[in-house]
Amino acid sequence: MRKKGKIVVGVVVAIVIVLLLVGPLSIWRWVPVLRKPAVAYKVGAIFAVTGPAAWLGTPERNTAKMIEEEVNAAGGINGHPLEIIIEDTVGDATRTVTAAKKLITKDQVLAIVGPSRSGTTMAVIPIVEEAKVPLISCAAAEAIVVPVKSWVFKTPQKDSHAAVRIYETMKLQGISKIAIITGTTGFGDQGRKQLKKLAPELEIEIVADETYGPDDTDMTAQLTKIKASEAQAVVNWSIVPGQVIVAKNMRQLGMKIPLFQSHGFGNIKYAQTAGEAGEGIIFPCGRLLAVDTLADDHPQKEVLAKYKKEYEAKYEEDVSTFGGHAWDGLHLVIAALREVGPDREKIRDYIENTKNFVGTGGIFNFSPEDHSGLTKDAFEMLTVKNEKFVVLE
Amino acid sequence: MDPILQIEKLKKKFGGVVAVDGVDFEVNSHQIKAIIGPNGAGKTTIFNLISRICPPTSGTIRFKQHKINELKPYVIAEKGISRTFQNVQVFENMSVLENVMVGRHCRTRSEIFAAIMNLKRTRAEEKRIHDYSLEMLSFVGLETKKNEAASNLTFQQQKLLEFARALATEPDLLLLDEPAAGLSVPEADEMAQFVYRIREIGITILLVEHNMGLVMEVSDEVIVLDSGQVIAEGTPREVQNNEAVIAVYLGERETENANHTKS
Amino acid sequence: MLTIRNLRSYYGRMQALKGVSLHVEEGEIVALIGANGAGKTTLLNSIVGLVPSLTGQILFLNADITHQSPREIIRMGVSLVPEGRQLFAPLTVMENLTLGAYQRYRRKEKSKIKSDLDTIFERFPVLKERRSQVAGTLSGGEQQMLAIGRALMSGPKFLLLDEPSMGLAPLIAAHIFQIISQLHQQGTTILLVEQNAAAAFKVSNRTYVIETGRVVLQGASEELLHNQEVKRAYLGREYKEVWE
Amino acid sequence: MSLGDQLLQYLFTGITIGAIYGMVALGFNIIYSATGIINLAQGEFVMLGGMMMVYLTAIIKLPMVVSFFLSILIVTAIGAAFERAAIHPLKSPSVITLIIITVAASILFKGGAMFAWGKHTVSLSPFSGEEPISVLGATILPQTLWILGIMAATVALLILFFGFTLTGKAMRACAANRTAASLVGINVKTMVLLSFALSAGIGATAGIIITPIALMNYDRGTMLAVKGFSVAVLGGLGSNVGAVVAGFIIGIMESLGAGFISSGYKDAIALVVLLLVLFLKPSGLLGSRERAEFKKF
Amino acid sequence: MGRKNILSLLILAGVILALPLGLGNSYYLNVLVFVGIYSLITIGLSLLMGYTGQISLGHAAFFGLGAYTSGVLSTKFGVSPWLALLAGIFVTGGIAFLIAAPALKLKGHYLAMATLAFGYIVFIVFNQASSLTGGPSGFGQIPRFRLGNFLLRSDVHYYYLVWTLVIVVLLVSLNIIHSRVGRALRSIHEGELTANIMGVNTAKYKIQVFVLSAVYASLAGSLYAHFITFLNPTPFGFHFSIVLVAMVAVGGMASVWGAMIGAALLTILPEYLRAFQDYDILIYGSILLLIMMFLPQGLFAGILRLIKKER
Repeated sequence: MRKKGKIVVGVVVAIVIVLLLVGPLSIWRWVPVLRKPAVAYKVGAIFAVTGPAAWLGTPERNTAKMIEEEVNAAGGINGHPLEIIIEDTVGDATRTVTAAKKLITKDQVLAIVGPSRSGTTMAVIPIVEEAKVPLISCAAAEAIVVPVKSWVFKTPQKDSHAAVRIYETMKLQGISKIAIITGTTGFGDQGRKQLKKLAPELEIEIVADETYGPDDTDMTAQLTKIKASEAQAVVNWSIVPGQVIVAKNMRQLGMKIPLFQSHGFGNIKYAQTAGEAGEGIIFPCGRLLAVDTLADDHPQKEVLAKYKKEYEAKYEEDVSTFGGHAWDGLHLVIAALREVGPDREKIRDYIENTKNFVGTGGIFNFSPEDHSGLTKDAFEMLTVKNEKFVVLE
Repeated sequence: MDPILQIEKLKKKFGGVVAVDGVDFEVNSHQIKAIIGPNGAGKTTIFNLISRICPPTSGTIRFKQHKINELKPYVIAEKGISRTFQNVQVFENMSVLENVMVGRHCRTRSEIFAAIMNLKRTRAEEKRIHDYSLEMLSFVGLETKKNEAASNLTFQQQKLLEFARALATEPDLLLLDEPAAGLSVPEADEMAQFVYRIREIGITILLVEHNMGLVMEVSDEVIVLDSGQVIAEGTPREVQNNEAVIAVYLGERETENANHTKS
Repeated sequence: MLTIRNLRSYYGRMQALKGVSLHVEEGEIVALIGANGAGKTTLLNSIVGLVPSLTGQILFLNADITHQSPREIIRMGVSLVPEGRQLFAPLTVMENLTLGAYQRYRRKEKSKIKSDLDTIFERFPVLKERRSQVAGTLSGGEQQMLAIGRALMSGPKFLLLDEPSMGLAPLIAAHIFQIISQLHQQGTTILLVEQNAAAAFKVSNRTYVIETGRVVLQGASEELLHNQEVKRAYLGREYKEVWE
Repeated sequence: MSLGDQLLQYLFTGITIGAIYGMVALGFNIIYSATGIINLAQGEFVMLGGMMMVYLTAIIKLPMVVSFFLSILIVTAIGAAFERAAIHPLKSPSVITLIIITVAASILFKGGAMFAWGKHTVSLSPFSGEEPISVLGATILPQTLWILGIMAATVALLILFFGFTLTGKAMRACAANRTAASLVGINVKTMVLLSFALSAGIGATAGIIITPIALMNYDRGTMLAVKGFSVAVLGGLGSNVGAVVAGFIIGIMESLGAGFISSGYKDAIALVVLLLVLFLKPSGLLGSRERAEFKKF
Repeated sequence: MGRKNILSLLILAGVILALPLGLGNSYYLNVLVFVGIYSLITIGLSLLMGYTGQISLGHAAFFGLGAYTSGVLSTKFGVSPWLALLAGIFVTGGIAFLIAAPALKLKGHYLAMATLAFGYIVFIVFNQASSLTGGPSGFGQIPRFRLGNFLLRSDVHYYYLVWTLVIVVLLVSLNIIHSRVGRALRSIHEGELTANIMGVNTAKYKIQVFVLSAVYASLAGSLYAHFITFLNPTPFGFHFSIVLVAMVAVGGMASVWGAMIGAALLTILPEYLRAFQDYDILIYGSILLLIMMFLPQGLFAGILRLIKKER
């Protein structure tokens, strides 16, 4: 009896698998009924919803869903419903490439927002360039838009701007010798390159250069080395949770020198997780996280306050700059669709010529030479006070 | 006659247990020699030392005048020693014929690149392996089972398969580890016939066996082992009349020390 | 006490028992002799439930235990001293003994266990001496004593011994047989598997001779000791002629 | 900081990391000795322990001590349920089958944790404050002392359990000789269940005590499993003392490597040493080669 | 090689030729390109694990070594992609040879650990040797293959290229399996010691098959590099090594066909599961678990057995 049962289960599993196998290859293709009505404007979104960068992709995904509902509730774009097709990259380059190809050739999307991470963005660039589909990345690395690629844009502020703002702040504080510690991910690596490249220009000397892996649990060894150097400040550049551990480890070692973080610190959860050790961290960031301290007449105030309020009401969690990058990207595409309709080339042209677009990351002014659209003024230097972000005085 | 195998002062310790304790003996060409003794006397260990499953603690093993106790097992096979196993070690998930063809491995030489290109001479060699192996199978009477998985054979057939596989290596010396164990009386008789027939091809045989009928029937010489030491050596008749041997076998061991003789 | 009817069992592809029937009365010591591979060990393992594929019937104290698990069979008072001793080599002597009483600890028979342990230490003083030594480092004879001791710790009514003299020096083997006789005299029923036929005949009341999975001879041990057929089984076919 | 101070700090760091690895390795060992299985979902038990603790203290708001024991209990139950559902029904599975099954289980645990608690990295307040303790110019966190203390306690409890309780002895008996274990009436299958439950509990304990310094998120398990497996192998599979010693060795090597050679290559340095040990002494540092040889025959 | 295998190969070749006509959509072809690339690796792994019985948890490293050697040489040193592919095979094969000799003396879990550690070390080197590999950010603009003046650029081109190579590798592998060497490999799996005693130089063949499987993985890596045209270390980590072993185990180790089925299933399954959003990870894990619990010999053997039973 038992054996028979097992065979039955085996057969069922086999059948399910065969069905699954056949599914993507046939059902959608051969049964036209299942196809979505053509009238919808389709926009693709590729985020790292699961995998090691899931905490990055999730607010982006949430934001995308929120925008889709909002737009459709308001009657769509010029009468066309908006359909945002969200694909998960699992943070892996191979999966991202496949996802992008699916969106481009199967779903025939008009534009793509994402991916979330620098590495995965670099992997899809050749694809969108060849397929001529506008891509608005939510990843920060400067290499995405430098040199300019005709179909690729990005909404997060540039690495170099962040580095410059950090260095400028240091100079005001009279710091000239620093240590850098970066995570071994695409973001951390790009940041390290910018920091090292810009240091001589701004008369900053890097006296220690350390790294840590995305899964490391303790950085006191690296920090001990830094402590033994003559660094007057530490810059930690990463997006992985390790950046919190750096703060904690510095406190453990009794290092009193200031800790600067990158714009990858833009999630209040990090400040909360760091607890006491997080107090006094200085980092460049868009104004989203400090919206309460903005003057009422600040041009971004309205947009930021609205996004923050809606997001936090809908998802019952704190807003983060990452979701903001998706917000900016999607609204750029929506604005383009509203003006020029469903045409990939026209959408690209529209975005490239967008001026004074008020987003969460700053005021965007794109041009054929600049596909980032932001200046270093998009950054505000923030600091952590009582587990809250406030503008650095 | 030249000794084909010479064993001198062979000793093997497992942890604190001495399994083989200073054994000396020789096997002459074209002879059938049997090693007998109670369980745990060290018979199988001697086989394992000869085929280099484990290294001896001390002592030497010479085969055709060359020291072989530091060679790798496959080199020993190439030199001309093959064996069967007490608990049958066939390659269960391979076909009967393939089992024998593995035995032919050390007499052939097509390597991986030839295999990839599937050259003409490779195919020719493969055919020779196939034919030779089939011949060995028919020698043991298993040619009708050639495409069965080895695990589907009966115990006796598996033992015969081991014979065929060992013969396919063209050995000069064949070590048979309890060929009759687990067989019924008629099956054991058949086995004895095989042992004879193998000697007729010109292969020297060293045999470990519990079935005394078979031992006494086929062997030219018998060595009796007890607690890792040789207690008697001679023709079957001599050994049967040896007091020490009778003591060991029928259990009058208290008298054994007095009769520790070699005949 | 124990009745086996027409037992057949398979060991992989090989049929190890081909219809064995035998019985052991309470208070008896019965020997089972035969050549290697005759099926003696399989028979003992079948009794304690270690061989899963069985047909036929095993009755112990009139209860059918053919398809019971070893745990239940041990609980009923059967204990096996397995071939090759099968000690827990990395554990100490004391731990081996304690685990022998595993089932009884579960039943909370602490005081009884304690007194059994004392008895065992009396019988095997060397075990008491070496109680905190690791079992794997004992000598062969000591290991055998420990194996017997461990089996006795379950407080068996019926003891099965599988080749207790295997690989032992003659004097030590003799000592082991002495112990077996003592155990018998103190009222334990015993089924003994032995290769050393003479020794087996000496200690046992009755003997079964088993050959390739079948019982070929049985009778009082006294008689069998002088039976030529038995000698034949042990020293070879032509031995008969040589002997006479 | 003088070189001596640095060296001491590296040692402290190494001990902290090493204690974490050692705890994970202990879990590997318990299942391995009782069953011969390498449970690649071991890291997930650690993750579940940490996440469960954070959930119970931060969301349910139970007191620390209650949450501590409750988390261990729940994860222990999960470990037992996993054994019953996925390991128990198997009949003589191969090593590779078991590897894939435990990997599949770790995917499921990870997914479950993601749905239950989200994807954010969480932290736990240290058991007794965050003020670092200064020793001869180097510093150490009170939580590290907790980790070392609880690890010592765990090892001591394991020694007591395996050395002095009947069940512990029975588990060792199963590891030593399964046939003999069933011969004395031990239910081998129950012992397998117990070994999974026990190692889940130890994993959970490890997860709880490291969360205050290492943080925790749903994705942490795999890396911890890899490190724990390395440490268990280096120490010699099945040797608990070996696991603790090897944990410290790898931890200290990583921290010295990061301090004196290269922080990027620190893991590689530890792994190269592991490889060399394997190549030279295939049974690990404290594993017995002779016992391994005996097992083969 | 049996007639059955030749027939299967011919059918496979026919299906491969015909499939793009039916599919047309480059997304599906893209998925099939990956199926092909991964098949190359799993065929090698099936030789190593299924036939020879040696486990490896580090094959993603060989995949990566192939990809990086090919990518770096062609992008930074202007070597033709074809030559770079060859160079990749030599580099990877050489490294595999060096690691194989000591590693394959180990057995079971210790071998698993050694290969895992090796894979991890290679992964760290990809991350750290940034002057060559671009570090964690990786590098792009890897040139594509060229046939004479014809540039292979679309998914269809790569589909045919990759699958042609799959057929070649299949042919090579089947030739090995059905040779004296293949028999030796299987005898090692069945009983290494017995095989050695019967005259098989087991150490030599274990090393050979290990190197061969590494070379297949390297070939796959080069194809990957020149197809995606961008490389960073993430696809070559421990996780992918496990996925590869899972592919081989799910499909059925003891057959190269099973290994291909596994590669196909575990590549296509996640694509299908995209529809389930976050739940995909749970469904994926469950399917993996159920297959291994109820069809431990893999799908291929399981299905074959069912068919035979029906008869």
